[in-house]
Amino acid sequence: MARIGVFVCHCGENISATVDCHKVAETVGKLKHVAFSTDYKYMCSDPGQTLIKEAIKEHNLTGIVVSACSPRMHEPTFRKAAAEAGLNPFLCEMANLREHCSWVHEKNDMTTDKAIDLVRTLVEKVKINSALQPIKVPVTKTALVIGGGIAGIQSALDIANTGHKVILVERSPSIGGHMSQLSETFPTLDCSQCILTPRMVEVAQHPNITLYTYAEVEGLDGFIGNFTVKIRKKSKSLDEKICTGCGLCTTKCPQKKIPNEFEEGLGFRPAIYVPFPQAVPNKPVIDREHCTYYIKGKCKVCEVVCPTKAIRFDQPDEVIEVQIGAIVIATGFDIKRADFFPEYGFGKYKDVIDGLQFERLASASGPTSGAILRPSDGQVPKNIVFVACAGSRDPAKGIAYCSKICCMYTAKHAMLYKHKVHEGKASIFYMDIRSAGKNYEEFVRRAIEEDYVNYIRGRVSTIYERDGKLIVKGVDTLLGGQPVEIVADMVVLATAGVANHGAEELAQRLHVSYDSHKFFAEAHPKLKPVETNTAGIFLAGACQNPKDIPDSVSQASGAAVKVAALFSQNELTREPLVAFVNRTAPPLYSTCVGCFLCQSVCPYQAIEREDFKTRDGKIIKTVAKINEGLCQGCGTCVALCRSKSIDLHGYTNNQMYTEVMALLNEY
Amino acid sequence: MKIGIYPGCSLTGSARDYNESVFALAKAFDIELVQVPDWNCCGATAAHNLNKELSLSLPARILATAEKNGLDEVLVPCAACYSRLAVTQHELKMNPELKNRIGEIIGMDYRGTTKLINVIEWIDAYIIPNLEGRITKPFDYKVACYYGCLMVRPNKVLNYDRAEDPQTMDIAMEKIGAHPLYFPFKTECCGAGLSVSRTEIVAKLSGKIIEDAEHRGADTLIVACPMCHSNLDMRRPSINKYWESDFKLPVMYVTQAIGLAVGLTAKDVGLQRHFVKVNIS
Amino acid sequence: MSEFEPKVVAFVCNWCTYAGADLTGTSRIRYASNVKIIRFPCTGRIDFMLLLKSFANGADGIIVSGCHPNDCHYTSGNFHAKRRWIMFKELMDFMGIDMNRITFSWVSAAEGARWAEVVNTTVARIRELGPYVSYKQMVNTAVEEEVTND
Amino acid sequence: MINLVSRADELLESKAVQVVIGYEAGSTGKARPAFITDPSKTGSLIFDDRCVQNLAVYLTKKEVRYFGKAAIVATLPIMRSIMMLISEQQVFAENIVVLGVSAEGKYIDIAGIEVMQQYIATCDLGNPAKDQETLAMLNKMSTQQKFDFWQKELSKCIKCYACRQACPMCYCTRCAVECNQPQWIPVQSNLHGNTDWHILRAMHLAGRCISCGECGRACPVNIPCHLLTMHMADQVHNYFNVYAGTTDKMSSVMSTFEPNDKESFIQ
Amino acid sequence: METTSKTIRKHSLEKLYASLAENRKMYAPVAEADNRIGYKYNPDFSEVIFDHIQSTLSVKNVVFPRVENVIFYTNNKNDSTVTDVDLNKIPEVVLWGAHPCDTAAYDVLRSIFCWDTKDEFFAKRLEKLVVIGLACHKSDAHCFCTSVGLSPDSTKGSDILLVPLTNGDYKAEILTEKGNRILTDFSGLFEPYQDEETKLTHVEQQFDHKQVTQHLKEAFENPFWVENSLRCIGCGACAYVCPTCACFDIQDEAKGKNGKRYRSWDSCGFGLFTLHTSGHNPREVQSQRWRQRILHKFSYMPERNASLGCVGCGRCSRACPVDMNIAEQLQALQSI
Repeated sequence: MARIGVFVCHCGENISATVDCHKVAETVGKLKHVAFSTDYKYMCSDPGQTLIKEAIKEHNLTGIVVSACSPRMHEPTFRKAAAEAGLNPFLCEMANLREHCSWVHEKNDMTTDKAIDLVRTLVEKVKINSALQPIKVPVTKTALVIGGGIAGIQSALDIANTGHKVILVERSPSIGGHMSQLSETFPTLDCSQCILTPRMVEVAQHPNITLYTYAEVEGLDGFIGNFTVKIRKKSKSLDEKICTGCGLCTTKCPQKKIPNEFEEGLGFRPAIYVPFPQAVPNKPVIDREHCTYYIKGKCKVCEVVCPTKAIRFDQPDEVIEVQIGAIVIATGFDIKRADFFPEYGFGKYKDVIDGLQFERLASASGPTSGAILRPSDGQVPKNIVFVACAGSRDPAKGIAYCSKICCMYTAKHAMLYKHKVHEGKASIFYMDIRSAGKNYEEFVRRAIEEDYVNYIRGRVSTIYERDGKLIVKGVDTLLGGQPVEIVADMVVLATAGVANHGAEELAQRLHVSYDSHKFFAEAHPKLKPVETNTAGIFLAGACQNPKDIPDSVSQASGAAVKVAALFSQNELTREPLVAFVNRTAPPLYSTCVGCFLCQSVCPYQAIEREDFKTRDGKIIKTVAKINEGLCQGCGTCVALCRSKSIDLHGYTNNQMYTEVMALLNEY
Repeated sequence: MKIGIYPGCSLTGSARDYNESVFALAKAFDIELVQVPDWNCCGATAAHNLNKELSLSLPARILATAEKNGLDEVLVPCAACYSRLAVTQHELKMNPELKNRIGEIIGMDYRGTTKLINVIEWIDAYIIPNLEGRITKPFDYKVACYYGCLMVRPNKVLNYDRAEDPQTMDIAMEKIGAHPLYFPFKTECCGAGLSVSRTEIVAKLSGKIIEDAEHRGADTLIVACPMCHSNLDMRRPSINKYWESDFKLPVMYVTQAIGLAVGLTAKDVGLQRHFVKVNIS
Repeated sequence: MSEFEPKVVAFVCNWCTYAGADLTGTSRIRYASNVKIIRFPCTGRIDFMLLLKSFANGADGIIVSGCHPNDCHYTSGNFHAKRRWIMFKELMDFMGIDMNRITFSWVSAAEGARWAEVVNTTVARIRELGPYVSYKQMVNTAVEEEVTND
Repeated sequence: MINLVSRADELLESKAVQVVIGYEAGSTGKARPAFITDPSKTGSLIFDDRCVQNLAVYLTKKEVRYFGKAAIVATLPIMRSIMMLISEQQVFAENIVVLGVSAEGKYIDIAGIEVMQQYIATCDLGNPAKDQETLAMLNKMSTQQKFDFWQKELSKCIKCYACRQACPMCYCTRCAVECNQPQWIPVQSNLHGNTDWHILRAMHLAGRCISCGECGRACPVNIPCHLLTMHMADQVHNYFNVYAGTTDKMSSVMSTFEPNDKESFIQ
Repeated sequence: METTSKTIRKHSLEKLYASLAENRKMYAPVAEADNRIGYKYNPDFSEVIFDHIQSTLSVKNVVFPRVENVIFYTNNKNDSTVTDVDLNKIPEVVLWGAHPCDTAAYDVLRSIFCWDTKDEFFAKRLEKLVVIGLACHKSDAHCFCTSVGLSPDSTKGSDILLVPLTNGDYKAEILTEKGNRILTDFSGLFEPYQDEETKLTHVEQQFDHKQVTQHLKEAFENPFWVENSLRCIGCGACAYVCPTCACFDIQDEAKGKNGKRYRSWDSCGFGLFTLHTSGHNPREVQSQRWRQRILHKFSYMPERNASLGCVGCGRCSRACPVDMNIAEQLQALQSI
């Protein structure tokens, strides 16, 4: 026989100002099976919780309804209190009298009546609640980090340093990411390569880190603590164990005119190549798309010149499966290229370049060895224009967000230019200068005040070429909307940061949600910025939204801590609010008929097949079975199941039905 | 083949040349253009600055009349008229309440079923596909296609070509053997909005367009809007005065250029009516 | 006779609309107290039979609300729910069951004011439609030979 | 039906199948299902206008399965039922042989599931014209008229579940109507219980109904309950451009979605 | 009671109907859509038909309704209040124009419901029922009353049996006290019967039910059941249209604190009919259920209730979607 306790909270006056709490407690107290009912000023306070605990013990309660604020606020509090009093926490329900009643209605009888209805509904529900036990699953203490940019590197190192194994997967031939392309970094103007390279080397040498470059994640199965990941190691056409990295092949390769990705198309590379001199690993790969041998069937110059005979033209891709317990996604971002901008010539003008191209021009290791030269004719630009917010904050272009990093790097670009071309003139068209960050504003001021960068507040309407010059037409809004026309030698667009190519496919492969811009979605914008909605998968860096280096590194370390915390336990405890398929006595075994339509509605692949067999192994029946580790408890399968064979703990058919009945009928 | 046509005031007045070339071209391609009967002013340029209901009612009446007369497709050669009609159609589609009110005002049943096409769309749909074997005299000139503002904007409403860098006219020109130039001024403002009140601004803005086209070696500008044409052509003396130069670059309607290419005479397409002499025939 | 007070049941998902309704509370936006919320983990969990049960037990109106498309906490529960609602609505329309009495909406956790608006417009609409008499009559129609004690 | 008989004979003789499910002459001039296990008895197989029952319902029946591999005489609706049953993993393609019968009553050789799929693809998969007309008539009614129409029809229901039992897609061992915790559907055959039952049935067949009309035919009190599921079939095609029973792949409309599914009623 | 025979003229029949309807509920056959016949409460006399073969549903619902409330209850804080159904609310009903098979079925039902314990709901309803039967002048291939010991003019179960006469009038056989009271109350409407010629249909006897009953004793394990029930789809149509099937289910239905317990028709043809909670089902497959149906009516009931459980109305065969023709099967069973 159920013995239910009802605890009506006044929440100071938050509830009692509009709801007659005493009447609620009194009325509900008259319900069948309600053994105890009271109201109190603050149920969540220590005395309030003590009151509940003592009532549970004294009245031997089999379920309680705390009628207070939103369960999203205090359900854990009261469930914990119930557990402390020896009551299974899932026998505690909360009626939301504050957010859903007292705060939104006038003080009158109808409001109190509604409160009574809400409490009664939960009383009837809790009567049929089941005591649930937490689910425990083992943890595989190896992490997978996807993406070898600065965020991935940082995460991998941090996790590895806690003593756990890490697999780092990078799709290009070298780790380093966009940071390795940068010349100097704001706000200190220290050389990007100089601070990054040691970290790259550390990754390569760390005993806990296994590095797979030129590799991609193909598929993911399993759940937090127990993932199985499929990694495709693309063929490098090379035996890495034998290759010494001498680089002879790269110099002899006859195919030399392939646009260099690392140089953002401002230079060329051969078909067998190392992306950049400091690459890790520093061994070449053959780009099969451009290699003469793969295209025409003959050449093999590299094989001939290789002193160690390390070239393997017939080397296949290798797909490996690895057991891991957690994942950090650090796949980074990309930028819009100039061809995205019709008003700036659709990328037709060679001297309208994007920010990353400028980084390469300014980089000492870049195609011009650090000299700022026009791509069209190699001349030093005398007059350079930077356009901030190229694409960003422009809903008409489908990018309403601020790309965050452009204000700072544009200031940096202007400074770098001025430091190299002292007599040159640098102008920046900007919408607002967003320089929140340590030493950021000072940095921008320096650009303006010490390097005389001409900041023009306004947008650029069009850029066109005339007689080899670029005419930049814009507006100066600080001069009352005065049209401005600058005849420039070179224009740098601070193009919008966007999701990396392939992000959507990867998100789908990992079953992680992503936003409308294809950036990976965090579990909560404020309180869970590092987690995804899929337990055990975390985010680091610009794959979530454009970020600068310090932010990326911070988040990477944050993600690493999340992983380390997960790995600090041998077993995981999960809330048992998961689905289950009923089991009955043989010969039925379950009312499930095995149509498996539920499999296709499950977003988590949590529905498996279970065979019932005779002793000699003949299958009698195959029915659905829920993998409790994967199920997140959405219940979409429950509503689909025609024979009502699946149900959801905490929200069972019987409970939901009872709630509807209790809400609408007299008790 | 029967298509409706809404000429508007320009085509019966200052842009008779345009009108003649449109009809001549239509005739050459066996297209019967039927005027929307009892048409009225489209409301450009004044109405939409003064009275919203008026600015919608005027075009709505034209459209309703077209509907009533079974004209499913109506060609609107004047870019300003086209813009007014298209914007009205869009606004009334988006706002059924407004649609009802305007219907009451004009006292007609307006449904919004008429398909409006501008002259380039018309050429694209009915002329270009039938060009094969019709070019008697390839238009072997360097041309700068000038689209102006009303044909492509607001892009959300018109959803026609790419607003920043339209291409259709250039492609049409290539088809008749012309050599379209890279022309960054193709959608720049000619100053039409100020063509009566602030003529010096018109001279400045229009002059820039002509100057750039001439600078790039164009033999002629190609336009599809009577307003653009009058600013670039009729106002040439004031432009030359403002710029202290002597721009001689002719300004032709797209229909005129195609007309010549398919063997129509200069007179057929009304070239003699231009202020700036056209040395192309 | 007192004025007709509609009984409206709201079936909402925990992550968006329930949280949105919490925000309505936190923002102290007033709305009609005729609506009572039942919390579900996800709109995908909502069984269409529960909607019928609500009418059968005296509800005059129903609100079903969850996360906007693409915002589902469980990625796709609301998309499945949407398909079900489409078919359910078609069936109800076909059988002459008044779908004007059910509001389907997407209300996010951030749309506190919108929740109040959804509730108020629904309650106003139901108030105008009056009690759902035909359904109640249908539910109470006894078999001819049945002996009832009322 | 020489082909049908000789093919059945051949299959049984070679022991390729253990039973042939077809039609035979029944009592009082009716045709009825026949289960032939003896090759010498295949001569009793018939096919004519009276042979309208959806035989696919027997493929999931325990006693029929007991025979082993079955050959089944199949018109278009039966073929589509078989497709659905395969896609919902109730029947395995390797356990059945389909003896196709065209709309004109001609034997068609269905060598395998792919052939059947191709054949189905060539057919008109909409509802039968007669029913489609009735649907159109009903759809024109006002809400109240529709309500009254269905209330009148459903008041006749005696809850014998012939509609369910006759339907090949209602193969559940425990129907939701028999679930009593909670008791979703009132057990009694009063108006409420009847209405709930028929809504439940139609919803459970949404995207799965293959428009055979067997439920309406089976009803002893002549409720046109097949119109409910046929309306759903119609709407499924309307909204999602899908006809049920065209593929053996699991692709139920109600267990899948497209992010851009169109609707106009969600605020 | 001694049977009295009277003649009632066609025009007097309407008066009789109207007089009876004054303070009783009339339940009479009417034509429905799709050439079907159904019974209806208080139809206008003009609607009532006299030349039907068989209604789709039987008339057992008058005494054994689809739904019979048994008790009402209210849950209080600490206990429950139970209220009985007020049986006095059961109205007086005149069943008008039912054929002899249907009226005979009341005897069969009585043998079930009042076998040892008297079912008060059934008994009260029967008590309040007056049956005015109508002998058959039409029949079809499904009728087999003569095979189960009845005939088109069998008087079993009727208070008054109307037998059509060739001249269009009716012979009224007054069979019971209830019938007699009607005769007394409305004596002016009846005339003496003068041996006018009756118009009756002929129903061919298809089997000997005694022989069937005898054979069934040995037939439990016979493969006949499986062979002849493979096509049975296990619906309840046969049981629900049957005038003698009496199985019911008992359910509680609550709304809040108030609830009721009712019984409603059930069918032994359903798979769940005999399913145990343990998962075991003694009648696991349809052949066993079909066998149960036949054995119950033709073997167990003659043994226990001293009456056949079938009146030969043929409704089950007409309703069956898969042509499970009971007469055909019984005929076959006779010779196994």
